[in-house]
Amino acid sequence: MTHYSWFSVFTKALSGNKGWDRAWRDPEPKAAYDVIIVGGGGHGLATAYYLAKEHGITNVAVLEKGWLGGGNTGRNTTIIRSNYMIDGNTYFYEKSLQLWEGLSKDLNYNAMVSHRQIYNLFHSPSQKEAFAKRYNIMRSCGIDGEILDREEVMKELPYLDYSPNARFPVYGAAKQPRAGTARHDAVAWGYARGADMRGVDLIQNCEVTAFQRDATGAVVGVETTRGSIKAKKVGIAVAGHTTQVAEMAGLSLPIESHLLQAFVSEPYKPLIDTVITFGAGHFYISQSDKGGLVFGGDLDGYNSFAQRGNFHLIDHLLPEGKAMIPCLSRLRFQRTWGGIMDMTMDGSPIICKSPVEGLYINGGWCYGGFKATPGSGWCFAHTIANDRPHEFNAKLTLDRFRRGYAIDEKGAGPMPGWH
Amino acid sequence: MAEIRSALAGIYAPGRKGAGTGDAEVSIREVTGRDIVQLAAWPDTVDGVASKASKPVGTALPSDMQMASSKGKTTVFRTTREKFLIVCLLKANIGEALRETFTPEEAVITELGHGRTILRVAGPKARDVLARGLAVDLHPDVFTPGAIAQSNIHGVAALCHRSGPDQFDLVVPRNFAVVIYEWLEETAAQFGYVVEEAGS
Amino acid sequence: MAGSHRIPNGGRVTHGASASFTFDGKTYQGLQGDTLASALLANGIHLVGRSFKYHRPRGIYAAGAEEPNALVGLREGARAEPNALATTVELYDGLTAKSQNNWPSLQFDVAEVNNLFQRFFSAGFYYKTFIGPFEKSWMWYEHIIRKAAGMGEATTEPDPDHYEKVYKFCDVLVVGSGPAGLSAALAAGRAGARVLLAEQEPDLGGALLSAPKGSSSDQWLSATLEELEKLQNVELLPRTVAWGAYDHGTYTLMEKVADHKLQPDEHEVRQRSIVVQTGRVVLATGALERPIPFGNNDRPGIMLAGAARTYVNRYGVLPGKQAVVFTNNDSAYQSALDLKEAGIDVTLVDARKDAPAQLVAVCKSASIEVMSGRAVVGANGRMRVRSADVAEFDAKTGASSDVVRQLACDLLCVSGGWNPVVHLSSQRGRKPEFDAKLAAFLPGTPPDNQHHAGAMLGAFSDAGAAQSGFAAGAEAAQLAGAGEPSRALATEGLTSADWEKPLVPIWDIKPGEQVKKRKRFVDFQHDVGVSDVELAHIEGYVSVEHLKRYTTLGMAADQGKTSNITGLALMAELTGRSIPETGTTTFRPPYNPVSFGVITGQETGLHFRPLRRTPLHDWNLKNGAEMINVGAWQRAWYYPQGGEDVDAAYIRETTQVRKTCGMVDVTTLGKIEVQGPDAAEFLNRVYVNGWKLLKPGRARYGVMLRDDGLVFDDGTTSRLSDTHYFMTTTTAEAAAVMTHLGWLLECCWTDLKVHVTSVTDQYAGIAVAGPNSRALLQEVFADIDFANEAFPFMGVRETEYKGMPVRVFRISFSGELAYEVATPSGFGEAIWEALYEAGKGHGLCLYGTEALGALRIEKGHFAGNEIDGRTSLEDLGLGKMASTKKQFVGSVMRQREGIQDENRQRFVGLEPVNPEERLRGGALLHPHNGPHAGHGLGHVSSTTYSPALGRFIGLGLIEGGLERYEGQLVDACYPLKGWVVPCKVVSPHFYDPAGEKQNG
Amino acid sequence: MRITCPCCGERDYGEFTIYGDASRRRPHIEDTDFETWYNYVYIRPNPKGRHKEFWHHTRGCGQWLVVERDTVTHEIYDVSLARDVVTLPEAPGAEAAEAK
Ligand SMILES: Cc1cc2nc3c(=O)[nH]c(=O)nc-3n(C[C@H](O)[C@H](O)[C@H](O)COP(=O)(O)OP(=O)(O)OC[C@H]3O[C@@H](n4cnc5c(N)ncnc54)[C@H](O)[C@@H]3O)c2cc1C
Ligand SMILES: NC(=O)c1ccc[n+]([C@@H]2O[C@H](COP(=O)([O-])OP(=O)(O)OC[C@H]3O[C@@H](n4cnc5c(N)ncnc54)[C@H](O)[C@@H]3O)[C@@H](O)[C@H]2O)c1
Ligand SMILES: Cc1cc2nc3c(=O)[nH]c(=O)nc-3n(C[C@H](O)[C@H](O)[C@H](O)COP(=O)(O)O)c2cc1C
Ligand SMILES: [Zn+2]
Repeated sequence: MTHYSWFSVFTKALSGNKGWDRAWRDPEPKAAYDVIIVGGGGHGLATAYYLAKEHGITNVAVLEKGWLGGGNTGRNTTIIRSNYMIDGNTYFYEKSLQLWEGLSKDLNYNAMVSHRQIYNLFHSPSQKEAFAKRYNIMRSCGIDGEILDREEVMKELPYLDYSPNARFPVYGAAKQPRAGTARHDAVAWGYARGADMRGVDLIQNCEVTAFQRDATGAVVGVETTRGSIKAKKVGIAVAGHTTQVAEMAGLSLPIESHLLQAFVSEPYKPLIDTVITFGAGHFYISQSDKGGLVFGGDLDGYNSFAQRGNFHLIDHLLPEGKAMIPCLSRLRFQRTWGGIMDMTMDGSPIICKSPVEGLYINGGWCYGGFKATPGSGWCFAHTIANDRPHEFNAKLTLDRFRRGYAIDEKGAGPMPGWH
Repeated sequence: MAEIRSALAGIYAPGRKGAGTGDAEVSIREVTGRDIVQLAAWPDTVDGVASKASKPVGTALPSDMQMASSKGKTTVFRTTREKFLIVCLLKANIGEALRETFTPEEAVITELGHGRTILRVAGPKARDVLARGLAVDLHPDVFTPGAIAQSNIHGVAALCHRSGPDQFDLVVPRNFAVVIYEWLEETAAQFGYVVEEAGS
Repeated sequence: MAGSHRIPNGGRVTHGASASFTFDGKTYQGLQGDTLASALLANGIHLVGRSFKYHRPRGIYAAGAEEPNALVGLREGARAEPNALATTVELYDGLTAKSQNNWPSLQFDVAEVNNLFQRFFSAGFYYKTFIGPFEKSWMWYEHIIRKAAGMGEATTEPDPDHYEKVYKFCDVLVVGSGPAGLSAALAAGRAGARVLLAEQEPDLGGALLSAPKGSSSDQWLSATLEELEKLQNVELLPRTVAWGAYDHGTYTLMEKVADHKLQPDEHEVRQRSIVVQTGRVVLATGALERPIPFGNNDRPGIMLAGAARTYVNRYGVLPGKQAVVFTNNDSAYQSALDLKEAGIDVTLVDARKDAPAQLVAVCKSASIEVMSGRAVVGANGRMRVRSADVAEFDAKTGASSDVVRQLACDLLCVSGGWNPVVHLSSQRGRKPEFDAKLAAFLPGTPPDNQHHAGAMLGAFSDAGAAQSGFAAGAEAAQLAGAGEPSRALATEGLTSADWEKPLVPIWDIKPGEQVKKRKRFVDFQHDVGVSDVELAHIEGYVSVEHLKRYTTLGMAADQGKTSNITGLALMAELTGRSIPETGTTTFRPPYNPVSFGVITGQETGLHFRPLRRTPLHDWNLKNGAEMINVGAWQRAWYYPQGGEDVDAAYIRETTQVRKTCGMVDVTTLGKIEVQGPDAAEFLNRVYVNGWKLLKPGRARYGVMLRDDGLVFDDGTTSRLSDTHYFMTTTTAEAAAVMTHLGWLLECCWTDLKVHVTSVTDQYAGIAVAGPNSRALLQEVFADIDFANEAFPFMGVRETEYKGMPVRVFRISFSGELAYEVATPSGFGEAIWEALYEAGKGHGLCLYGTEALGALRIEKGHFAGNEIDGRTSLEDLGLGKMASTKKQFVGSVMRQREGIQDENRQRFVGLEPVNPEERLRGGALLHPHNGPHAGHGLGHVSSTTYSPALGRFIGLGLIEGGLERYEGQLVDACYPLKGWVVPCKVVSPHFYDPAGEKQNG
Repeated sequence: MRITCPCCGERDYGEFTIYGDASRRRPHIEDTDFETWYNYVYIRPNPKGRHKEFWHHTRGCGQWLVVERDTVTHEIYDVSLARDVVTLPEAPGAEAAEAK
């Protein structure tokens, strides 16, 4: 496998770019594996990568029903951050952010991890206090964070609406300097290449349709559109399809699938150097390295598996963009798309051993799972390899709902569409 | 009777405005002097209540939620299957009459007159103005005189009643009335419009 | 003359109506009816921009929305519009445009060095580089890369123009105004259906406008338009693109109302968003010509054959003097003939061995040399094509020979076939189907309410398109409930000539061994070439979706209108899969890019979201209140006196309330009438405490839980009669509570006879608090006996003041003797003024939300900061309030171990050890003297300076609550600013804990 | 998306608010069984296909609807007033009492 570097780019180019290896192989599925990961998104691929790298478990297959990275990994707005305040989330997301920091080097694949900061705008004194609490917790847990007043925000983000015309004037912002963005496709491909290099079989166009169970009820393999495959352990990381796949093992999960849209504008010269979230609505924006303004907002509002949004959301969202940054008015979006979100009843994820022997669950990422990709893979691999969670994911259990230990950052309660 | 302060008192400004100079194609007027009362029956009493109420109300109550019934200056909207909104002249004292007519086992009565503002938009371009904020088909063949729609207008939940061939009455929540009034003025400007003196 | 390359009196532009414009600072003349592109060509300008990655010189390639190259910066200052398509910008007098993505100039662009290194900058090279040497090295590289990327430059000024949205409804929406679309509208119009026709171009006619002026089709066109204009039931919308197809017949359109003017007229919007709800849709969106990749096929002067024909016939412009037309199909012969007719020298290169004999004969007689079995393998010239290298070509094997001829030219026209515009069908989730004969994707069975017609279906003759359009329109009208067309379609004047010979698909012209290797472009805008597709293939990015993302093919602003199909066909060839097996990527809205401004419409500035005003809003403003946003409301925050800031004001107001009395606007509290025979039972279920025994004329405080057993909301509810309660909620949760109650009644407890009605708008709410409040109210509302025994705490009384009904509640949020007055909104100001006037004798002050907050904190009342969706009854110290005699919403789930856990954070008061030291909301509580790490023991939720106590105080939540920490010291830490404030944990009831004041 | 309110007619879905799955029935207020409540509050069927859900016609008549909708195609099969279709649970113990 070619090591990626300027040198390899240069030498291969001289020979007409013909000598590159495949980024990953295209193997036929074997009859049995030690571990099968269902779902070839960022989380599934990262899990396989860390199983191989951290735990030496390489007889692993990742089964993907479509193409690698084609789920939410391929359609998210790529914001990475670790500004969570509820115990159970805080250190988990921070672990993930730390893994992001070294990811490109670790993978020898440029995931374009850009620590371009995030600004969470707030528009009232009480909103400020809520952000202060969150960011104080981060600081207290050793995570970077700052709080700015209006004048400071004016200096750093001069293009926001500070006019008397602003319906919700900017009062200040919380900022996480290490937050930023990463190139979503590269994350999937980098993990895929890294896992493949370590012997993991990545099998595309292979949909899992059922679980094989033994007499005790334990999961011992899967049925797929490419035949049945045995496995000692099966981990599922299928995001929007979590309930569908869990159902195959008879598990009902506290998750609903909802639709989230995202948008990209035409390419412009650098305008927005950072990530900004609007506090008087649900709009956030950053600019891709290519120049497109990548933005999004709230869920479309109803259960859906369609990957296709509706106009009402757009109609509601774009005014928020213009309210925050008036000069967006003459700029144009060129593409919209949707993803299927695995929304839990408290807005926080689940990484744990399931009640069914041999089956492990990674899901419930809501709209925050991209930033979790490295941490999620790392913790899920640990959980699968050791049959118990790492301290970082110890609280992200399934039984927290039953026991009354919800991890509810928003305080929205058991309404999955409201987180 | 004490004077009711209009929600628009601070900004209402009669006059000919907007594009052009001749006859305006849109007129806007606040309709004042109205009482609004909600009569809410129960699933098993609503039919009886509707027929019994026609006497104190002075007109038959509508059976259809998409069509108002009117007589003189009294108009009744059926806003849900069990609820009616009665709009009539203030002096009619309709709430009292209804409370005397019905026990709570039949229907309950709620005063809403101060909670709504009525704005009348009329003229050949009235429909074009409303089409810019109301996602309801106002074509005269579909939304015939008398028709009502409870919907969103420029982001505010409101009721739109076609009170004449080219005339629409908007019943809007009082605390958002200024928003709708400002929006009407802004939207009508392209056609040229007149704000008439408020009145009954 | 408007441009040196203008055909005298040629085209459909208005000769004589000239418009002057500037491009890169130089002034030129064009004509009304021109696009910016045609006006530039009329002035002999082909080079208009630089490409995205390699900064290659680029020209005008197409004549419509599919243009991949000619992106310019339009207008200046606050109206600057980056990435405008020169081919769709209508020329107006005074237009200013500039080229993009070059420095220092369009002619000499330093970054063109990238072009020299293009093989290093192949697809995905950045994934393999910029990785080290350090962990965050990318941060450094990114800075430079970002500057180089992007196209146009955005203004940072706010937009001076206005926009609006309009809702339209119809039976049949027709998209496209070519012969197919017009005929569809005609059929549906004649059938009496309500018809809307949307056409993105300013003129209706579609491909007919590209025919020579005076063609027989012109008569058909004018007769058809005349009839359509007369039909009352047909609305024609030129300059309107249908950009999105959504569920259940919703189509989104954008009309460019004033983009063809220097600026919009007074009261005119710039653009209009049209949301169409339609019964049926006829898509007649035509077909787009596709390029053929050959060496340097991106040079200025190279354009689509149909576009060249359009420039000649529609705009009366000569895009060159000497043309080579390179094709694999019959359609380009028409272009060749029309170019020739306009005086351009033409050589036609047909890749097919057996060129269509009749067309060849026509060409011969027009002195056009036709070379068949030949292909253009490369173009020469940098800023403008100079010549074309022609080689022998075998379409079957794709092999080409050495260059056999070099044809000098300044215009190189290309036609690789036609791609039906299937976007609006595919947006609905319908995968297009490959038609091998046309070598193109057709839309397939129309999804939901759609009908398809014309070139979109591969009907390439005018008459054929018209007929299919008419049939589609008639069917659509019928299915929408209209009748049959009153008359059949007349096609006189329209040609019905079909292709003589089928096209041979060509996706790439690979140069022969001896031929110079030059980049062959597939996606011009993103600089994606055949070699990039090959590289993606070698590296295993073989799924079309991986191909797209790895190479960025089709991801530019044109969304691959001219490039997608070629790219995937190339991948099919490389993988040995068929084209249908390879499949297309997903078509997504919008068809053309759409501005933020137009979608935003009027929801901008202060109208971004509706502003909710209390009945006292005007009065408050008139009397100098500083306002603050609270949800949709604006409330009086404080009433400054003599330049006071908020802190000075609230301390004064709070002090005054406790000393004499004060008055505050509390209209924003949610108010709900709960009426009906089962009202008591209903409240008993939704509140944790009991309600059945509450007597009419009395109020009670209540708390509601969510289904998960955590606190939802609280408020005071009064019983007005046996079957009538008046509920209040918090301002923040008013709507949520109303919704929740409605849901319980209509979806769960349908056996309860209760109606809930929001009356927040119906009543103004005025709170009067302070020791003098009794005397003041007694003076104003003389009919009520305000004596403590007669009107005790939690009592309710009704009266009238000068004919205005008033309801007085004796409740207190401040801990003072206090009352709340409710009156119908229209009397709100009058009652407020009466109290204000009378209050002068009682030391009444006005107070705002800041003082309101200070008072409640002193009293130890929790509010939104504490009820944040995560607190339980016990956390708030209300465990005992929950009735044990009944079940209520949340009563089962609140028993869970996690909700009852003793380690939960519970509500307490906090006193800084140093009374002068300010506590801050959002501070964390850590053990005194540390360690100050981790999530902490709790946090500070509300703080204020307490004038009554002469010190700063706070409320908070802490693990184990008072039981564990009462009297102990903790540190309130605010690491964001490095503040540490040691405090004592105390009871939250700082002020009058026994309640003597409020009850006395 | 368009929803046809039985009372107001066809409207844009932006006028409505979804309130979640309607296939589960709310347990009786007197029911104190933990499992019953846990399943009701936290577990929803989340089908890929036909889905019954509560919608509130928030910006219209304010009534509550039960909508049967496809979560893949968004096709709407049926809309009813919730009052007409929800059924009441039996009081706890009623079944047991009957069995005896
Ligand atoms: C519009 C949008 C914006 C977002 N923005 C952000 C953001 O800014 N920041 C952030 O942190 N997160 C964001 N997210 C969330 C984030 O994208 C996801 O949480 C994360 O990518 C999930 O990764 P995953 O690997 O779990 O899932 P996916 O990437 O969805 O992968 C799951 C894979 O499982 C496959 N699969 C499903 N069923 C089967 C089966 N039966 N057999 C085999 N394979 C199967 C799917 O095809 C899919 O490829 C956003 C999401 C969306 C949609
Ligand atoms: N000779 C050939 O081989 C050949 C090939 C292709 C097309 N044609 C010609 O094309 C014509 C076919 O007629 P037709 O009516 O099907 O197509 P057309 O090209 O005449 O008309 C399509 C129209 O739809 C408009 N349009 C496309 N998408 C739109 C959108 N989203 N919103 C608004 N407008 C949109 C285009 O601007 C265009 O005007 C015939 O005149 C035929 O001669 C000929
Ligand atoms: C961060 C990000 C940036 C994107 N930028 C572009 C872009 O510049 N151009 C483009 O056409 N699509 C862009 N896309 C969208 C993809 O084209 C595509 O719509 C998305 O991956 C979902 O896939 P689908 O539309 O094929 O379902 C971007 C997507 C993401 C997640
Ligand atoms: Zn309705």
